[in-house]
Amino acid sequence: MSFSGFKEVIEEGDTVILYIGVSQIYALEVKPKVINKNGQGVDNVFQTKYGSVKVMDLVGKKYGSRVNLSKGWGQVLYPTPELWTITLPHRTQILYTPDISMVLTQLEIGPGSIVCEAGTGSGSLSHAILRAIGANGKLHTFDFHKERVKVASEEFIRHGFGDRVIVLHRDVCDEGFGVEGVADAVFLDLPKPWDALPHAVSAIKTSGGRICSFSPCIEQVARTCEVLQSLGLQELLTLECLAREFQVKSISLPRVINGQKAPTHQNTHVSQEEKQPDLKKKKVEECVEGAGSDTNTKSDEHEQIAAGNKGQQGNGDFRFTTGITQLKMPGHTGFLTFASVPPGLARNKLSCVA
Amino acid sequence: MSFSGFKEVIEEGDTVILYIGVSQIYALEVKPKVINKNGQGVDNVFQTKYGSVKVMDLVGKKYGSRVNLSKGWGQVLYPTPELWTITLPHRTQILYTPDISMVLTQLEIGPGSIVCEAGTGSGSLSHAILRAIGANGKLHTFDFHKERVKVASEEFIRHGFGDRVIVLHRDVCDEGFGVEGVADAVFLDLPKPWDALPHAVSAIKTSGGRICSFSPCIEQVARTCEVLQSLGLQELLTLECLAREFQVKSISLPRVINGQKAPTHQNTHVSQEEKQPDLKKKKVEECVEGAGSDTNTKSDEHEQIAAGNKGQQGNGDFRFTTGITQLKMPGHTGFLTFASVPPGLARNKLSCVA
Amino acid sequence: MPLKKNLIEEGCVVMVQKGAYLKTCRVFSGRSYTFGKRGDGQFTLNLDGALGCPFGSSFRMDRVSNKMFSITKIENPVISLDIVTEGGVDNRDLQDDGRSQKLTPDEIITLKNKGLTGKEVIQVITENSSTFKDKTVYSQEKYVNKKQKKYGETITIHKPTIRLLNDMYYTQDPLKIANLRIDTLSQLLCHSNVQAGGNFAVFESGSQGLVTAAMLQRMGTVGHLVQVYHGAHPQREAVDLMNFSEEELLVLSFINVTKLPEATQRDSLTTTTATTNTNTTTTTNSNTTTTTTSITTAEPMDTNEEDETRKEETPHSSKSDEQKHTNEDSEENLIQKDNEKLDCESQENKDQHVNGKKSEKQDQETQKSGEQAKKPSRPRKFVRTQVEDVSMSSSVLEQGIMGLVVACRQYPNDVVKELMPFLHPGHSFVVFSPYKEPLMELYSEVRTLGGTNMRLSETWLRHYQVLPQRTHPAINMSGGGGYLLYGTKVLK
Amino acid sequence: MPLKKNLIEEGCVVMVQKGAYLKTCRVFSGRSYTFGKRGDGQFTLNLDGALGCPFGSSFRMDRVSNKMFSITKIENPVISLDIVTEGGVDNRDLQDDGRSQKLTPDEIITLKNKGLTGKEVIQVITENSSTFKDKTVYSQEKYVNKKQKKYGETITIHKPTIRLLNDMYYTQDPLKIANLRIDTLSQLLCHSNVQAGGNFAVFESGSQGLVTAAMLQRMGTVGHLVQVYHGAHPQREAVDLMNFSEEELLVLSFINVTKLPEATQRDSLTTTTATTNTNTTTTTNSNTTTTTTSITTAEPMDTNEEDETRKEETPHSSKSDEQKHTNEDSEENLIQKDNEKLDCESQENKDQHVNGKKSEKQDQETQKSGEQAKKPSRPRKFVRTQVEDVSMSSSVLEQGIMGLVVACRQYPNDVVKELMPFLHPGHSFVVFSPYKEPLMELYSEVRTLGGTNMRLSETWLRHYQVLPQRTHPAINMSGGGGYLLYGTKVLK
Repeated sequence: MSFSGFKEVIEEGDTVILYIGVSQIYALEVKPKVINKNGQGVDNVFQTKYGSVKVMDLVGKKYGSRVNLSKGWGQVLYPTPELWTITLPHRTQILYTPDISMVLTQLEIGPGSIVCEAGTGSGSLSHAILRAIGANGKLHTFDFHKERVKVASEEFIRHGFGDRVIVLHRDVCDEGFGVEGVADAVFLDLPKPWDALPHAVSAIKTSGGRICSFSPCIEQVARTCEVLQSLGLQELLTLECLAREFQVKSISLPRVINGQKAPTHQNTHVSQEEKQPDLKKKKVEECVEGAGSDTNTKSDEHEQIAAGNKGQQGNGDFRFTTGITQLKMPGHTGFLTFASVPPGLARNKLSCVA
Repeated sequence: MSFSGFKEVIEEGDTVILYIGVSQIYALEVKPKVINKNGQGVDNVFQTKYGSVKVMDLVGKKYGSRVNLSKGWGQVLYPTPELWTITLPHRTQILYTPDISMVLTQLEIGPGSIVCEAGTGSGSLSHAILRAIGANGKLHTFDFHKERVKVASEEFIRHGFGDRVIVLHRDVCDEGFGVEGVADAVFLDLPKPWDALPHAVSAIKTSGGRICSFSPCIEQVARTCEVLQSLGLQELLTLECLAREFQVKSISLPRVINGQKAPTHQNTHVSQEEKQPDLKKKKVEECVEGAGSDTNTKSDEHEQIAAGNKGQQGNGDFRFTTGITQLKMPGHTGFLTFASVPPGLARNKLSCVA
Repeated sequence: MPLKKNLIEEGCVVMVQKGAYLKTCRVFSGRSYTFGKRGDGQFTLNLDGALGCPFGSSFRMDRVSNKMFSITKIENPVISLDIVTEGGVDNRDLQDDGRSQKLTPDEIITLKNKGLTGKEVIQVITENSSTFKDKTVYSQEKYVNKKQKKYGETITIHKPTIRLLNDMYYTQDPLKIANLRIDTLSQLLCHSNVQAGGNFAVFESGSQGLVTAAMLQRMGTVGHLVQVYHGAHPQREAVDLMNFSEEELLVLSFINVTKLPEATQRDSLTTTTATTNTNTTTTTNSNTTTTTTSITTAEPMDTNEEDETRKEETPHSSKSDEQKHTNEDSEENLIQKDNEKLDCESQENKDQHVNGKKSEKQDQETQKSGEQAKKPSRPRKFVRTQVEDVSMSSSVLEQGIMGLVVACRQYPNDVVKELMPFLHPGHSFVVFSPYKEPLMELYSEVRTLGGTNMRLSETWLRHYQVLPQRTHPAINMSGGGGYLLYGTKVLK
Repeated sequence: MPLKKNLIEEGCVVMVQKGAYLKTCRVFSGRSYTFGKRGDGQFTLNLDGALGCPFGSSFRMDRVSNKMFSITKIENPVISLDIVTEGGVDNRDLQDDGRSQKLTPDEIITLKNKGLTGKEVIQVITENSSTFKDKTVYSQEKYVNKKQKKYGETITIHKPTIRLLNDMYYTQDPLKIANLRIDTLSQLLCHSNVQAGGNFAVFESGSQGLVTAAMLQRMGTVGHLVQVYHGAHPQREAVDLMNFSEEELLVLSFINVTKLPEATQRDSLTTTTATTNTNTTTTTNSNTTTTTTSITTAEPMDTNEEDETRKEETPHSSKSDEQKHTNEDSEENLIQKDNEKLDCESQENKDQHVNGKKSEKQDQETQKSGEQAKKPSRPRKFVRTQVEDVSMSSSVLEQGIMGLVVACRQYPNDVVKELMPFLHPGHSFVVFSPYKEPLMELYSEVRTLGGTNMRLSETWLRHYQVLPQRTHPAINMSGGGGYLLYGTKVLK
């Protein structure tokens, strides 16, 4: 229930976020029993790298408080669509926050908005839309995969969004959205968005609205844009956004020439290099002790560049704080194409295209 | 002559680079007369923002030395293909160093290489290739524009590359490269590269070689890749590279709350803002006095973000050095597609395609 | 649920778009407005023809006199790319001698002034270009687009939205909004978890109030948004351009950073054993400006400042307030100057326009004595008196907020430290800066205030030209859209 | 002009490529080499079948025993994407329960071991996948590619080139070469203006000698390249993998950073009135290690150091040299360890391989006494004695260099300051660092040494998947490929 409103104390039925480290974040449903692989109901105990937690023990704790694990500790964060996006069970490829946030702004979604979405997928975008439309808005979300519709629908209800969402099993390309002239915005994440576009325009209010299509391949984008133009849509815009995260690190670079040409210094440097494996080991130990701290094990290797940046340091080392980029980052998620349906767009056109 | 070898002192006939500021860099040909707009030969006097220089006065000066202008000064740099690229007269759109450098590495060009290039364009890439192939290499470069061939040919000779280049007026799509089995590498910058690809393969040595095609649009790339694959080429790779330059700036950010909530401090902040126009004016004066210094007038506006970073500073200001990104940077030049011609590739295939 | 206004009405703010040009304007009948830079591109419009039309409509510009146009609604606007015909195969025979256009610039202007439509002018221009037919289709289209921007005669009138306001500011000058690009702004909004029904706070400076406006847009009519500002005035330029209803504006209250209430260090109450099962979802609307709980903030205020703060909180007379407004060399004034440039100038009523500025100030004061603003067609800017604002803001902050946003071009770290204590544990904060360095420092400093799950990021935004056989990323892009540090606050 | 070796010969280094996997290997007949990580992907090859074939040829792997293969040249290799047939319309009916593959991993391995070709195995796998035919073409292809990587049985043998070496290192671990990405390396080479016929210097550390190898490749057999190194040994791993001829290796000489000659501050000779018209293009090949002109460097060396330097310059006996090699815990040794991992391990002759390493060291020493290396099939690593190297390097530096490159993961600034005096005015320098901060500092510091026209940049490198109807930027990209500061030195 916690997604749709605010509270201070964890109750049964809430979904909470357990934060242990930057790469260990989990969404937990606060309920006494879960179904295991063999279909049996068992006590809801969540296992982490740093030990387990009885999820029902969270009831009564304040959001933001520390939770003891058998071999460490974590923190319970208030659930947000952004945290849900990085913890949700993947039933499909999902949209991430850089794209999601752009969709919300470009589609101009706000409290009271009526939005259509196809497909529902894993519900990553849906959660952000549901937050944005508020209690008086409505999200019509569609998926052609029956099982996904069922799971998503239950999830929305558990998260307190039941009143503002309608989830349907439907192929919008063939059957349309089943609503006409009601939507402020339509979002499409479909293999062949062009088939759904005429229906999308029909779903939009006669006073106009916004449409977005997300496609991974440029050929899909090209065809989408052609159809958008042929339907008379305006303000076509195709863009792509990629987030680049930085790890904040203190670096200490050894000097090769230390003002004086002292070869002894080089040995100091080398011994630092050798210490790296120990440092790493130590780091892991720290993790166990203080699991909740931001020990960013993800790219510890990067430190090796620094040639021993945390080991025994030369006196003249050049020290600085820097934001280290990821060695590997998401290079592409998809292209976002936006367009406006102008007010009073002739919709009789649609039948010829469809 | 200066491009093709090294010397210390400027001589008549050299092309030199006059550096005044980051956005004021010029290539000058050291010769006594130039032809003006009316076709008359006049004294070669070069005009800059900071006054003029008689180009023949440079003769006898050392490369790297300071040159007095009537209202300032500049520096004479040794010509390199990179400096030429940013100073050359544009007869077409040109390739820039990030792409050029990638082409050289990916095509594995080195001393003694035999390279084919179509089209010659403004000769930006050609210069880098001519440097790389050395005195024993050979560049066959083609353009379908007659005038460009003439101008480029003369330019190469003036730059000392006459011995290692053959410039021809030729449509390689129709007529091929006129050489068979001799090239280590072929570079194509053509509107329809696929038409030239079979000829490009023919030009490559039977022991194999590398091919590159540069295209601004993705549709061209898609078709190029299809043809490359159908011709039996291997290691297809399409990439794009963009350089992002940073301006190094010392920034001083005012504090809103200076440890204590002193509203008087805010006035200090505001008066700094007002000083900005004066600062700019002063900056321009500085330029006149010391034209050769790296006064980076390009994006002075960016400093405004800093809310008075060089004016009268609050005591508690947060000071740091940062690399400021350009507000506007090149967002796309073109896609580079590379492929290998494997040794012994059957070239009888080619006739069917061509 | 507020009724969405979909029609262009007297007194509302509209955004006039002509090609890539976009500018805001408050519509009054009978007036005319000048757009564009002085010179060739400048034009003056009477917008009466738009009144009563739906937002998003396109209009034809009909010449009334020299540079003066009235507008008429177009029913089926088309983007005319149809001048482009099958071009030359390539540009091998093209001579770039700058003499390919037979018409002189003067002749073209004469053509325009003769009353030819933009499309007709372009047709004439292309016909008189000796090289046009030899250009590739690609070049032809570039040429036509360029000319169309210059001589085209269609405008579209949009409802002001965050998307379009950001677009307008960023196109005019990214530094006007501290280089806060649309993608960065969008992410800021998401990571702040701002939504209807919660309490939120924003410190904004140097971005025209755009962040505040964007948060307000996400909140509708439910919840509380406190804008903490520094300097003499709130940052509300974009807020005023969004045509918010009074109901929507009621969500927003302002407080000067010097008048912040003392922060109850909520964390200390529940640090070790957080077992109180009391559901405190509905917090009380206490109006107390001084709290009684112990202060454990990193930077406790000394008593002198508190006194000063209280002194400033006492209501001041209209007169002294106005004096303050006009005499102070505040950043706000500078921004207002910007804004005057930003709002298109009313040609005939320039003085009146300036008066309008003044009357807005008067609005604020007259509201204090309960009077209605003199111009009913121009909505009230301030729905509360300054004293009420401070009281409301203090109350909201003391209840605790569910999301904190700091977006400024100054050093943000002190502000973050000052406001973090008001943030409910478990909830999110986002800090925007045009520079990475202060945020790197903040990254470690905020941890001592309970910050966790922190990320420092920038985004790449790439636009694409999608056209048949001519698809490619945009030739120019923004080199950077600022940096975000976001995370969650937890109990220590 | 050196004759390009286009055929795979005994004793030369080759690069074995299987899918995205790429590794270097020195070919000797009768030996076999193990590739890949332990486990499923590991395979052992006898490369005898490649001897005499041209570089770039592809080979079929023929099973000899369990994981042991011989290779046979394929005349017309095709990349088989033809298993992908018209797929399902979309994945609406796809159930991701992890049970879609009817074959167990063990069964698949058995199939492989039964001698089915990779393509046959993939065919069986797809036929036994209950979901394969329901996948979209896009998904099918992804699936086949994934399986092909695992079970494919074609290799290609390439000539080692800078492109492929960079690719190999970067794929293995970017940190092995200090995150020096191909685009950054390429730009470094261009901005250094390195070419045949000039004198150049490079300081390299932490990038496997790749920068030195790349510069050498651009120089051919004319000119001089001085590698300034720190620690016990030159950085030459990549140099040794490039199959350079002795003629090419003669261009390269090494000098320890502690043994640099004193820099003649050339600038001071010509500062104010540079009117000497004497053409000094051909500078003399003076072998003097001490210069007589006045020293005006920013950091003059004190006399103690000079003495020490000279002492170290005296030739040392082979024995003491070797002792130094083996006893010092140098970075070089660590890199050699890396390298041992890097070079594929010779299965049968593991000891011999280690001996090979040792004998390489002996090579260096035996050359001093004029003997030929024992294994004629393995080319000499060092074409000069250490003393000759130092003398040659000093001479080159004293003549002045036309381009300076510093690429290291340590603090580069001191090195730049040390080497800048050797750079001819008017010429270029390039500094690479994995971090931006030292380069920002250097940006202002280098100006005092005559640096001008400086740029600090990073590059974005984006790969694309180009396939019919499935074209998009690569799903993963490198977050950063390091930073370059480049500029020109001028007379002050």
